[in-house]
Amino acid sequence: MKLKERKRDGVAILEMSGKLMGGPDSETFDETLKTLIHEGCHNVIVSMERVKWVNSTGLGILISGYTTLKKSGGELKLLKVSDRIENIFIVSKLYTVFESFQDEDEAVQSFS
Amino acid sequence: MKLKERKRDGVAILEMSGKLMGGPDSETFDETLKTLIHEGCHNVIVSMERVKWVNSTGLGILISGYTTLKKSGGELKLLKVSDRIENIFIVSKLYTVFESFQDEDEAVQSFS
Amino acid sequence: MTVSSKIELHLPSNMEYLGVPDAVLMEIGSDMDCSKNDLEELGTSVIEACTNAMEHGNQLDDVLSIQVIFEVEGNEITITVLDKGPGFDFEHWTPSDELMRQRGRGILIMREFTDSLEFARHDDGRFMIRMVKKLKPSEDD
Amino acid sequence: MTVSSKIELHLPSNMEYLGVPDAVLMEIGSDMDCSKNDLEELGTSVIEACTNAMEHGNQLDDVLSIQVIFEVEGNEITITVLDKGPGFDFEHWTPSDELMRQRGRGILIMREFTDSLEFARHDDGRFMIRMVKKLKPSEDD
Ligand SMILES: Nc1ncnc2c1ncn2[C@@H]1O[C@H](COP(=O)(O)OP(=O)(O)O)[C@@H](O)[C@H]1O
Ligand SMILES: Nc1ncnc2c1ncn2[C@@H]1O[C@H](COP(=O)(O)OP(=O)(O)O)[C@@H](O)[C@H]1O
Repeated sequence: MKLKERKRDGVAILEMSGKLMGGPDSETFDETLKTLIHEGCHNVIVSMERVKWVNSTGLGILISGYTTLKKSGGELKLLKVSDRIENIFIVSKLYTVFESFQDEDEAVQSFS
Repeated sequence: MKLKERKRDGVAILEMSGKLMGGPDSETFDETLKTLIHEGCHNVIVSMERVKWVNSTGLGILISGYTTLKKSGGELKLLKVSDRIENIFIVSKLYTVFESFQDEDEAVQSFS
Repeated sequence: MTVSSKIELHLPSNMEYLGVPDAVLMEIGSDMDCSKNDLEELGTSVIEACTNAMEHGNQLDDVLSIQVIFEVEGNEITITVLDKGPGFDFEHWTPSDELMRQRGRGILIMREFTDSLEFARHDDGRFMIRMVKKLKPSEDD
Repeated sequence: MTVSSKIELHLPSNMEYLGVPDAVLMEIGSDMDCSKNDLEELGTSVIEACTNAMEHGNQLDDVLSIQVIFEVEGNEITITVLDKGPGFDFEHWTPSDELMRQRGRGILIMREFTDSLEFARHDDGRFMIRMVKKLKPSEDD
């Protein structure tokens, strides 16, 4: 998994690509969020358009990120989740936790 | 490998998809050309945009088709060959045999 | 028929290679007239099974390999994943129902996404998970 | 390192499955910083080697399997393909130079597309072809 970071209207957009799974991906994601929080940025959109697949360990990484941001007063939302990955959010009932968008403008505006 | 056939200005366009290799693909291709020649259509464009890969046995199929059409007074030309496949035409020197186009209009007009 | 459509894969227990069994399955499926959704559900399931085999079975010791066997019969695919670990008490295993738990979703996902899921110990001592899924034709997508 | 990055594949001698070794290689390459062109050249070469192993080696008898081994070390990939046939006299093999010949291009293509190509007989009697290619970094594309 790789992350590319940019900002829009004070919201961090993390463009994730590759495969989201356990191991090193967890650290990469946690470190990125910690740095953002440290910079005062608590609202994060994870854009998943270029994520090939997620396994259940990868779901855990998103949950942990969600919890971290929630505690700091912010939120983690998802953008452009593929059908394949959405399906996993549905069977694991996590679609009730994560707000998810297909349109970036909408996602950014949802924070204001 | 699969073929989808259509006609434009008396030229048959065969849209090939999948993997072009020996075995049943050879029969599929030969039969299609024979039927076309029987119908009086001797000019054929093989559109390779959706061909994932070709092996050397697959090249043999194209060569045999080229020869068959040549004998009947027509020609076989190629359209939208990918970089991967073009590379194989280059190392096997077959790029000197097959006329190849990236644009369909151009390919069709080249017969008139 | 069964013999001739058996594909076998051996991978080191390194998460880096979790994409390989999925890629093999997608390639097999690309020649079948089957629902993309069904194929992806099975792909997600084989990734879960391999994650568990590498992590819980082989303890991520990448000198130990896992084995993945794909068997195709018509539109039905059977996938077996074998590891060299101790297995677990699958008959008494129950998932947590804490929505925000970080782990413990793999078996649930496999159960949801396959027609049958079975754990066993192979004659040679390896731990084994076997899943079967009949893929719907693509028209049903 | 060598042990931990070895992926092994067993396929029935059925051309239908020629896409599988290519798919495995593309998946391995997707995580490497390497030239797409180089990767595809190696993919084409492994398809040629497997075509020969299935056809000339195992005579397309799909009860006989071929084995494909991928070894990754940095940006260098070694692929070994084994079949159960008699092999051939590779030291004296010379290709036809008839441009319009229908067959006889596989070995030429593999030679062009890899850094080294070697035929041998494995200790267990199987016929073996081994190819090595160092993939350039992607910047060079
Ligand atoms: N191949 C295996 N070998 C040993 N234990 C396993 C194996 N697969 C699953 N388990 C056990 O079952 C539990 C539940 O697995 P799973 O639902 O995939 O969630 P997770 O892997 O996130 O814990 C694991 O925590 C582990 O104890
Ligand atoms: N694995 C193999 N086992 C036996 N013979 C082989 C093998 N690979 C190649 N050959 C021999 O080498 C010849 C040349 O192979 P190749 O260049 O790939 O062209 P083609 O397969 O089209 O004949 C084959 O015709 C065959 O006689």
